[in-house]
Amino acid sequence: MLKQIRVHGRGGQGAVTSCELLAIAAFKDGKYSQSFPFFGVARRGAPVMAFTRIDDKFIRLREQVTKPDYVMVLDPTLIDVIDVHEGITDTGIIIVNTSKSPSELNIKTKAKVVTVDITKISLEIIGAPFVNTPMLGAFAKVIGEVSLKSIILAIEEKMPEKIAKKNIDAVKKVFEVTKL
Amino acid sequence: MLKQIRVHGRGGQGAVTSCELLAIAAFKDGKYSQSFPFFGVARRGAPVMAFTRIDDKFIRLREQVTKPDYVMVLDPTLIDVIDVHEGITDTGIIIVNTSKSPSELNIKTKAKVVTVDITKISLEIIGAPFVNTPMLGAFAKVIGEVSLKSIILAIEEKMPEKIAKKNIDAVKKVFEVTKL
Amino acid sequence: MTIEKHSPGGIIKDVGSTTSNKTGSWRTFRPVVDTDKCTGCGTCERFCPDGSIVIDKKKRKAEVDYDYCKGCMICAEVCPVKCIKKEIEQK
Amino acid sequence: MTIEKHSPGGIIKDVGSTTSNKTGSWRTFRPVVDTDKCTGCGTCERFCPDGSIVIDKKKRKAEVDYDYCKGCMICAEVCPVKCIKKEIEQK
Amino acid sequence: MKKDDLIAPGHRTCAGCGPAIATRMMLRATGKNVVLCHATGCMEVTTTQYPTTAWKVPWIHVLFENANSVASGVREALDAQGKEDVHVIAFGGDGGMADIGLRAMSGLFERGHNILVVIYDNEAYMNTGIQRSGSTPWQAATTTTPAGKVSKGKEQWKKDMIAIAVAHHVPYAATASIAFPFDLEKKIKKALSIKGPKFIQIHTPCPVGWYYSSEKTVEVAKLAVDSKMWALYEVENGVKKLTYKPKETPVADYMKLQKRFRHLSEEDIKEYQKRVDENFDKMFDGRQ
Amino acid sequence: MKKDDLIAPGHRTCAGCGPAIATRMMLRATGKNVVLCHATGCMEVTTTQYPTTAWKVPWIHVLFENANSVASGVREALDAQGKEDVHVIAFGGDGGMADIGLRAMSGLFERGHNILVVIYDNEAYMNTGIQRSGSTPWQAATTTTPAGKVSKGKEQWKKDMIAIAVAHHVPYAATASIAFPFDLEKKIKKALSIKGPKFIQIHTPCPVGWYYSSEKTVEVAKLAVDSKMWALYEVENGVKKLTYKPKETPVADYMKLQKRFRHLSEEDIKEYQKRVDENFDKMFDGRQ
Amino acid sequence: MCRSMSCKMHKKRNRTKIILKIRDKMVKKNMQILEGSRAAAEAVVLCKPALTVAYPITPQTHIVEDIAKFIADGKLTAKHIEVESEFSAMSAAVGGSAAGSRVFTATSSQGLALMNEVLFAASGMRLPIVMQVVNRALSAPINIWNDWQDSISARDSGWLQLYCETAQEVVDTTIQAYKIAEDNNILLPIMVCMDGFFITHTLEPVELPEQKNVDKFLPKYKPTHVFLDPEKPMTQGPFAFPKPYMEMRKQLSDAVDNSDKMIKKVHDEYAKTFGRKYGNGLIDEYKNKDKKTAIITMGSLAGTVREAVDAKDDISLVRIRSYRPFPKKELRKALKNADTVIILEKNIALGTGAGALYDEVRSTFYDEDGKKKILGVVCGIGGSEVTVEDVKDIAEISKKKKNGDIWWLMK
Amino acid sequence: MCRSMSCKMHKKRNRTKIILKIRDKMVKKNMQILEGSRAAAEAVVLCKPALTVAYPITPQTHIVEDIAKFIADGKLTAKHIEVESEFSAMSAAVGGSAAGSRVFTATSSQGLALMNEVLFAASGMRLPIVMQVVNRALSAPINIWNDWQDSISARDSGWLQLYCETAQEVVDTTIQAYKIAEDNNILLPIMVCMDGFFITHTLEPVELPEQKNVDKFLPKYKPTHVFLDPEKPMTQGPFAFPKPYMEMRKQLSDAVDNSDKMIKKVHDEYAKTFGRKYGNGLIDEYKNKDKKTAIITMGSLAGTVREAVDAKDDISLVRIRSYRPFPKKELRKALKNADTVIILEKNIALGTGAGALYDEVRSTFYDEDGKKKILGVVCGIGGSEVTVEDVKDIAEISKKKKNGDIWWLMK
Ligand SMILES: Cc1ncc(C[n+]2csc(CCOP(=O)(O)OP(=O)(O)O)c2C)c(N)n1
Ligand SMILES: Cc1ncc(C[n+]2csc(CCOP(=O)(O)OP(=O)(O)O)c2C)c(N)n1
Ligand code: SF4
Ligand code: SF4
Ligand code: SF4
Ligand code: SF4
Ligand code: SF4
Ligand code: SF4
Ligand SMILES: [Mg+2]
Ligand SMILES: [Mg+2]
Repeated sequence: MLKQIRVHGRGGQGAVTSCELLAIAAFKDGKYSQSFPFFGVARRGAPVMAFTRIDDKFIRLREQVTKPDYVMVLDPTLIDVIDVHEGITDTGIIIVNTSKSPSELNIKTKAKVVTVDITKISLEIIGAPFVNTPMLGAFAKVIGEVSLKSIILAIEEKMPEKIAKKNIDAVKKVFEVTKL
Repeated sequence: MLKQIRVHGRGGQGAVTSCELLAIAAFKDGKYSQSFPFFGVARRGAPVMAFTRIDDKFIRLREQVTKPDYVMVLDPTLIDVIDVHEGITDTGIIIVNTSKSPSELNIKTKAKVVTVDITKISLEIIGAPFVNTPMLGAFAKVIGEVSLKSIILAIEEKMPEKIAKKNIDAVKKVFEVTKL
Repeated sequence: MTIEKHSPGGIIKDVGSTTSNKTGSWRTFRPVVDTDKCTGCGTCERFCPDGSIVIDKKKRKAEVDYDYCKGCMICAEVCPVKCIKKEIEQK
Repeated sequence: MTIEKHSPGGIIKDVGSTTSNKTGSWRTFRPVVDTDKCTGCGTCERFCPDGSIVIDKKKRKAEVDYDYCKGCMICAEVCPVKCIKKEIEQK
Repeated sequence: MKKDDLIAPGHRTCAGCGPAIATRMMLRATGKNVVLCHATGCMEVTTTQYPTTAWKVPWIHVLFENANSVASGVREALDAQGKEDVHVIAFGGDGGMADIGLRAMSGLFERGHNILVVIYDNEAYMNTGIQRSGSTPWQAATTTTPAGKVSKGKEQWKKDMIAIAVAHHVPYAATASIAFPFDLEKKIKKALSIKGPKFIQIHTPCPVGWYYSSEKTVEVAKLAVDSKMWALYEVENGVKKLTYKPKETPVADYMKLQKRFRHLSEEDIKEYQKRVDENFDKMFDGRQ
Repeated sequence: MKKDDLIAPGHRTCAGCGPAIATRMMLRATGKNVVLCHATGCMEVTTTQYPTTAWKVPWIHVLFENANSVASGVREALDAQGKEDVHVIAFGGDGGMADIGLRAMSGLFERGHNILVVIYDNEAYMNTGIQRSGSTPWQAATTTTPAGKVSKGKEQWKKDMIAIAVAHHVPYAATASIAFPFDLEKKIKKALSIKGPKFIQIHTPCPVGWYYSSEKTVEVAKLAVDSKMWALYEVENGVKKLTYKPKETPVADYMKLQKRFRHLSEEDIKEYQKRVDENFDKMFDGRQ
Repeated sequence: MCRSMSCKMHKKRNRTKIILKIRDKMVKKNMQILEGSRAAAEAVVLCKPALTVAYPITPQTHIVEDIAKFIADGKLTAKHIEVESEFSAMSAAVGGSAAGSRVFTATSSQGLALMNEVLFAASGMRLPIVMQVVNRALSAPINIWNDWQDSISARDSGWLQLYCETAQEVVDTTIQAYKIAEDNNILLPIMVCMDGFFITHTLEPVELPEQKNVDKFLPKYKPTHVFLDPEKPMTQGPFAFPKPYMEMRKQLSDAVDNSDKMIKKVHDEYAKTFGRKYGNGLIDEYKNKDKKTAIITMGSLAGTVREAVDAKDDISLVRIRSYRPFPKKELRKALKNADTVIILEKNIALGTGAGALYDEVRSTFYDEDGKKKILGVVCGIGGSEVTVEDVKDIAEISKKKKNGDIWWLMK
Repeated sequence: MCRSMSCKMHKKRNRTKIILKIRDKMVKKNMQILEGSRAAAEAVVLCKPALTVAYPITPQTHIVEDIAKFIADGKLTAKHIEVESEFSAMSAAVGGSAAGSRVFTATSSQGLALMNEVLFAASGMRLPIVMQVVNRALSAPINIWNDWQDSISARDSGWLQLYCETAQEVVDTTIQAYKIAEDNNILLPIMVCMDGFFITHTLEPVELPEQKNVDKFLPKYKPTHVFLDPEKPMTQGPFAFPKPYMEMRKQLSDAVDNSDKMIKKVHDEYAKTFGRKYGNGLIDEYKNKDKKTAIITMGSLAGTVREAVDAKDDISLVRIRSYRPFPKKELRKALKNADTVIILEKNIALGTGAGALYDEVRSTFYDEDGKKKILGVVCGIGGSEVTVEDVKDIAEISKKKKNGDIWWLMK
C-alpha cells in the first residue's frame, strides 16, 4: 500500500538525502519508491521539505505529499516556525530530533509523536551534528516500512566508505535507542 | 490603363532612382503609380533591374514586372549579358542609352527599339556619366506616359538644387534629341 | 477559486516589504552583544548581510534585530573588541 | 512543377563553383597589361580582389582573366611600373 | 529594524552572503536617486519574491543577460525626460554580467551611456548551484568543473573583467571588496561623479559556493586581497592605481579556508602562488 | 584562371572590395588544412549563392553572431576526432565579430580554444547598407550616423578590439592591413603556429561604404596605416610590438579620399589629427 | 457578368465609381509617393516616441536609417540608441518603456528570432512597446526575402500582431498601435507587421496624417501606470511562485484575448478622424457577400488576392489584420456562408503538415454547423512570388481538392 | 465493476496480474533508484557523444553537472564545452555536428528561448543534434517551475519533440533520439522533453540498458552525409534564393512530417531489444477502449491522469509522445470512439484563448464524421500542481461543458 513520508529540515541539513536514502532502501526491500524535494528556491538555513513515497507498484503520482503517513523533523526549532504535522493522517507518526519529550513539544496532532536526541548521537559518533542519515535509524525502528538492513546498504552505496561507516554506526545507535 | 516599365542598369547606376522619379512624375500627372527595385542582393557593378507601374487606380499588384510595356537600358553593355527585351509586349518600346543605332544592337524583339547617346549628353551637361535621370527625358519624349513637366518637378523635389538643375538640363536635352 | 488581481506585470509598489519574512527563524546560532564591552563602533552593522544590526545612537551600543538576523555570525567575527557571543539558538 | 532534390541543409559540394558566374560582365573599365613593360613582379596579382590575374611563370608576365575581372583597376594603381592601362569596356 | 538601508531585511540570501553585504554597501554610497537594473542571479531571486521586495529604490529585473541593455534604455529614457541627475546602475553577478551579459556590457561601454556597471563577483553561477563562470578562479572546483580523476577544477585563469572594461576606454574602472567598505563606497561615489560609462567589480565571497562557514565571509574577502588573489585598484582615464597595498599573505592562507580548493596539493599551491605573484607583478609593474 | 587560390573568382563582392583582398591573402597563408567558420556579412553573402560557392576550403556559415561559438564546436569536435592539426578560423566582419558576436568571442577566448579569430574590418555594417558599427571611426558618416543638422557622424571613438582581445590574455593578437600583404600573411602564419586562442583584425577599406572609387582600395588602406589611423602591431603574450613604423602622413590625406569624412571642416580635421596623435602615443608609449 | 449599360446594378456601380473617383481626387491631394520604409518612419515621427532603438537588418534598414536621419536633422526629437544586437534592442526598449517613455523599435527575421526571449519578458511585464516587424524568412539557409515565418513563430509571445496590406496601412496602424498598447486595460506590446520588400522597398501613394491631428488622436505620452522613478520607488520583474505566476499569466492571456475590442475601437476612432479604415480592424473582407469560396490571407498578399477576386466572380477575400488576438468570432461571422475556405499563408508550422493559420482556422470552425471545405496553401516562402494568376489557379484547383487538403505553391 | 472472484474477466485479470508481477520482478532486478537528471545523464553516457555542450539553468543543472562529473571521472570520454550562454551552446552544438561528431546538449526555459534563432538554423542545416529540454515556464515574471511553454513555443523550429512521462522514458527516448536523428532520411535535431522537477528532481526506479546492447542498437557515429573536413571541402550554410529556399523548406517540412515512421520504427526496434515501449511511439493510450471521454495530455502529467483513469471508469488517456511531428493520423484512430476529448495542457498560445494543442487537436478532427465535444484545459502553469483529484474533477466538469469550452485550472 502507498505510504507517504515527509521530512522537514533546513537548507543544508540534508532532508533531501534522508528521503533519497529512504527511497533507495525501500527499493532494496523489494518495494517501489520515489523521492523528491519540495521544489522551492530555499537558501541555506531556510526551512525545507522533502518527500518519499513507497508502494508495491510503480508510483505514477507526482504531486507533493500533502497527507503524509509519516513525518520526520530534523531540526526541532522548525516546530515553532511551521506546522510539521500538517495533513498527517490520524494514524501517522512524527519523529522529531530533539532532547525533549513528545509532550514538551507543542505539536497539535492526533498522530503519534516520537522524539529522539539524534544530534547528541551524531556529535558523539560522527563528530558533527549531521542528523539526516542517522534519523533513518529511528524510521526503521518505529515505522518499519523500510528495513534497517536496506538502509545500511543504501548508505554504503551512496557514501564514501569512511563517512558511510560513521553514519551507519549512528543509524544503528539511533535504531537502538528510539522507542515508540 | 496599367502600364509597366522595367529599367536595366548596373549596381550603382541608379536604375532604382529612374523608376522612383518616374513613379513620382506619373503621380504628379494625376495617375497612380508604384515603383520598386528587383529584390536582389546585387553588388555595385552587377546587373540590376527596377520597375515602375502606372495606372488610373491604386495599384495592388506587387509581383515583379515580367511583361513590361516599356524597357529602359542604362548601360548598353548589358545587352550582351542579359535579355533586356524579355517578356516585352509586341507593341512595347525599348530605349537604350548608346551611341549605336537600333539596328546595330542585337536585340531580338518585335518591340520598337530607340537609341540615344545619353552618356555623351550627361558628360557634357552634368560632367559625369550619370544617365539614370537624363534617361527620363527620352521616356517623356517617345513614350509620353509621363509628362516632361512632371519629371522636372519630381527631380526638383528629390534632388539638391544644384544637382537638380544639371539633371533637368540634361533631361531636356535628351528629350530634345531623342526620336522614335 | 478567485484570481487575485495583480498589478500588470507584477509590479510591487510596497517597497522594502520583505520585512514580512522573518528570517530570524532560520537561525541556528544567535549573536548576543555584550553591551558592556560594545563601543558602538558600527563595524558589525556595516558588515551584517541582513541589515539586522542597529547602533543605538544614544546608547552607542549595537542591537541585533532577531526578527531578521540569520545567525551568520559575521558580526562576531568582525567586532574589533570581540564582544558578540555565539550562542546556540533555543526556541 | 518538380522540386529539385537539394542536398539536406543545402550543402554545396562543388567547391569553387562561382566560376560559373562570369563577373567579367560587370566591368565598365578594362585593365590592359602592357606586356612589354610588365616585369612579372606579381604585385597586381597579390592585390586583385577577384583573383583575376595570373602571372605566367614562363613569360613572367601578368595576364588578366577577363572572365572574372570586374574592372576595379586596383591592379593598375598598385603596379610599380604602371604598365596597366585603364580602357573603357566596349562590347 | 534598520530604517535607513535602501535594501530591507527579510530577503532570502543565505546566512553570511557576501553579495548581500556588497549590495548594502553599494546602496549606502548611491543614495536614493538611482534606478537599479538587475540581472538574474542570487541577489535578484532572493530579494524579490512576489508580492514582496527588499528594495527601496526603483528596481527592475528583466532577464539574466540583459541588465546592461535594459539600463541603456532606462538611461536614455530618463535623459529624454530631463532626469539626467538620476543615477542608473546595471547590477548583477559575474555570470550575468561578465559571461552571458558581456556583449550587452560591451555595447553599453562602446555607446558611452552615463551608467555605472557593478558586478558582484562570487566567482561562479551560485543561483543555479555553483557552476563555473568565466570569473571562477583557476583550479577552483565547481559542480561543472569538479575535481575528478582526470581534472583539477577549472582549467582557465579568472577572466580579467577590469582589463576588458579598460580596453573599452571607459573613464573609470575599479575593483573593490566587501572587506574594504570605505574603499568600496568611495569608489562607487567617485564613479557616480563621473559622466559616461564606468565599471566596478566587487569581490564577494559566498559561503555556500566556496564551502566555508558563514561567519568567515569578511575574513575570506580580506585574505583574497592580502594574498593578491584580488587586487584593489582603480583605472581612471587609463591610469592604473592600487588603492590598497596587499599584505602579501600566502595564497595558501586564503585557500585553506575554502573547500573549493581543497583538492590542490602543496605542490599545486606552490605553483599557484607563483602564478599569482607573476600576475600581480605584471599588473603593477611600477606603473601604478 | 587562377587554380591555386583557395577562393575562386566569380564571387559577387563589389569591384575593388577590400575584404575580398584580405580573404585571398589570408587563405594564401593558411593553406588547405583549415575549416572556416564565417559570420553573416558581405564576404559571406557574396561568396555563397546556392548552388555555387567560391570557397575551396571546408566552410560553414550559421548565423551573424555566432561564428565564434560555431568555431568552438568545430574545434572540439575535430579534436575529439584526433584532428588537432586542422586549423579552425572564426572569420567575419567587424559587426558580426566585434559587436553582436562579442560575447561569443569573449567566451571563445576565455575557454582557450585553439582557434584563430580573424576580423575583416570595413568599419561598418556593409552588407545591410553601411550602418554604423562599434568599429566605425569617430565622426565617420554612415546611414545610421548621418551627418545632419544636429550631428557630425559617429559620436564614439572606434572600438579597440585588439585591446579587448589582449584583455582576455590571448597568447597572440595582431592588427594587419591589406596594404601590407607580407606583414599580414606573416601574422596569420605566426598565429596559426601558436596554440590557443589568437586574434587578428585586418583593416579592409570598402569603396562603397567609405565612398571612394574602387581603384583606391589599397591606397586608402596604406594611408590609414601611414596616418596612424590604423597601427600595425602585434601583442605576443602581452608584449606589444609595432610591426611597421608609420610615415606619419596627415590624417587629412587619408580622409579627403573618402566621402564618409567629407562633412568635416578643416577645424574638425585638426582636432581629429590631435586625437589620433594622442591615441597613438598612448598606445606606443615607448613600451613597444 | 452583366455587360448591359442599362442594368441597374451596373448603374449603381458606375455611380459609386464616380463618387469614388471624386473622393479619390480629394484623398489624392494629400498623398505623396513614398517608399514603404519611409512611410513607416514618417509614422514613427508622427507618434513622437521619446526613445527609438534599432539594429539594422535587411529589409528593415531603410526604416531605421530614415529615423536616424530624421533625428540627425532634428525632425524627430528623440533619444536614439544604435545597439549592438537585437537582443539589446528589445532590452533597451523594455528599459525605456519601464522608465515611462514611449519607445519604438523595428526589426526583421533573424533579429526578431534573436529577441525571442525578451519578447516574452516585454509582454509579461506589460510594456506598451510598438515594434515594426518587417517580415522576412528565417535561416537556414539564409534568405533575405519575405515570408511570415519570423513573426508567426513569435505568435505565443503575448505581443499583439497586426499585419498590414499597404504602406498606408502601416502608417495608420503604427499610430493606432500606440493608442491600443498604451491603454491601461491593455498595456501590451504590439508588432506592426509588413511584408519585406513588397511593402518596405516599394514606392506607392501614401497620405501622411497631419501632426496636429495625430497629436489629438494620440496625445503626448503620460503613463498613468507605475514606472521606474526614484520619486516613487517600485520593483518590477520579480520572481513569482506558481500561484501568482499562473494568475498573472491568466491576466495576460485575458488582456491579449480581450484586446480585440480595443483594436476595433481605436480603429473606428481612427477611421472617424482620418477617414481610412481596414474592414472592422480585426478582419477585412472584400466582395465577401454570397461568395462560396473565400480566401483567407494576410499582409500585402491580400492586394494580389483582390486582383484575383476582381477577375473571378466566385471568390472573395477575408484578410486577417489582427493575427494576435486571433479573430475567431469575426471569422465565424464572415465565413458563415462560405462553402470553401482557402488559407493562403507564407509560413510553415513544421511538423503539422501546414502553415500555422491552417489549424487555427479549422479549429475555429470545428463546432460550427455545416461543413466547409477548408484547404491550406503554403506559398510565397522565402520571397517566392505569388501572382494574380497563381491565386486564380489555386481557386480553380481548390474545386478538385478534398476537405483538409494542403499543398505548396511551388514554381 | 465486477467484484466476483469467479468472474471470467476477473480471473483473466488476475492471471495477467501474476504474470505482470513475475515480469516485474525480473525487470526490477536491473533497476535502480535514480534521480531523473542522473538517469538522463546516464543515458547520454550510453550514447557516447563525442562532444557535449552546456550552460546551466534550473532545473536542467543536475544533468549537466552529472555529465561534467562523468567526464572529470573518465566515465564519459567526450570533449565538453562549458559555454558562456545558451546561444553559444546551440551554436557550438551546430559546429560540432557539422564537423561530423555526435553531440549532446541540454537546456530549459530561458535557455531554450535564448537559443531560438539557432534552433531554426540547426534544423535548416539538417543537423542531428539531440537536446534534452527540461520544461520550465518562461519569464516574465521569472519562475523556475514546470510548464511546457518553452518547448511549445519552439514548435515551429523544425526540431522533433518527444515528451517523456518518466525518467525511464527519458533514458529510452534519448537513445532512440540519436538513432532517429542520425538516419540519413531524417537528419533532424530532436528535443527530448521532460518536465522540470517532476522528472529531473525526482528519484525513481530506472533501468539503465547495458552499454553493449546500446552499442549494438546505436553504433558508433559514422556520418555518411557530408561534413566539414579538409580532405573533402564543402560549403555549408549558403545564401539561398527564393526558389531553392522554398524547395529546401519543403524538403525540411517533408522530413519532419515523415519522421513519424522512423520514430515508430526505432521505437519498435528498441522495444524488441530492450523490452520497453510507449504506446506506438507517437501516442500512448491507456485504457482507451470504448471509453467515451478521453483525456489528451503530454509528459509526466500522464502519470497523474493514469491514476485518475484507474479511479474513474469512464475516462481514458491518450498521451501525445511525439508532439512534433504532430500525430494527427494516430489521434484520429485512437479517438475514433470518443465522445468527449479533454486536452490538458501546460502552455498558453496567447491570443488564441487556449493552449497550443487545443487548435491542433480540433483541426485534426475538423473533417471527421460525427462531432466530438473537444474541450481545452490550461493547467499546471508555472509549476501549479495538477492532482489526481483535479483530473477527476475536470472529467466531471467536462460533462457540463459545451463543445469548444476552454477553462483554466486555477487553485
Ligand atoms: C538565458 C538564461 N540562462 C540561464 C539562466 C539560469 N541562471 C539564472 S541565474 C544564473 C547564474 C547566475 O550567476 P551569476 O550571474 O554569477 O549570479 P549569482 O547567482 O552567482 O549571484 C543562471 C545560470 C537564466 N536565467 N537565463
Ligand atoms: C541577428 C541578425 N541581425 C542582423 C542581421 C543583418 N545583418 C546581416 S550582415 C549584417 C552586417 C554585417 O556587418 P559586418 O559584420 O561588419 O560585415 P560586412 O557586411 O561589413 O562585411 C547585418 C546587420 C542578421 N543577419 N542577423
Ligand atoms: S562591532 Fe562590536 S564594538 Fe562595534 S558596534 Fe558592533 S558589537 Fe559594538
Ligand atoms: S549574525 Fe549575521 S545576520 Fe545576525 S546580526 Fe550578526 S551579522 Fe547580522
Ligand atoms: S604589378 Fe605590374 S609589373 Fe608587376 S606583374 Fe603586375 S602588371 Fe606586371
Ligand atoms: S581590374 Fe580589378 S578585378 Fe580586374 S584584374 Fe585588375 S585588380 Fe583584378
Ligand atoms: S549562494 Fe552564495 S551568493 Fe547566493 S545567496 Fe547564498 S551566499 Fe549569497
Ligand atoms: S560593400 Fe564593401 S565590403 Fe561589401 S562587397 Fe562591396 S566593397 Fe566589399
Ligand atoms: Mg556569481
Ligand atoms: Mg563591416
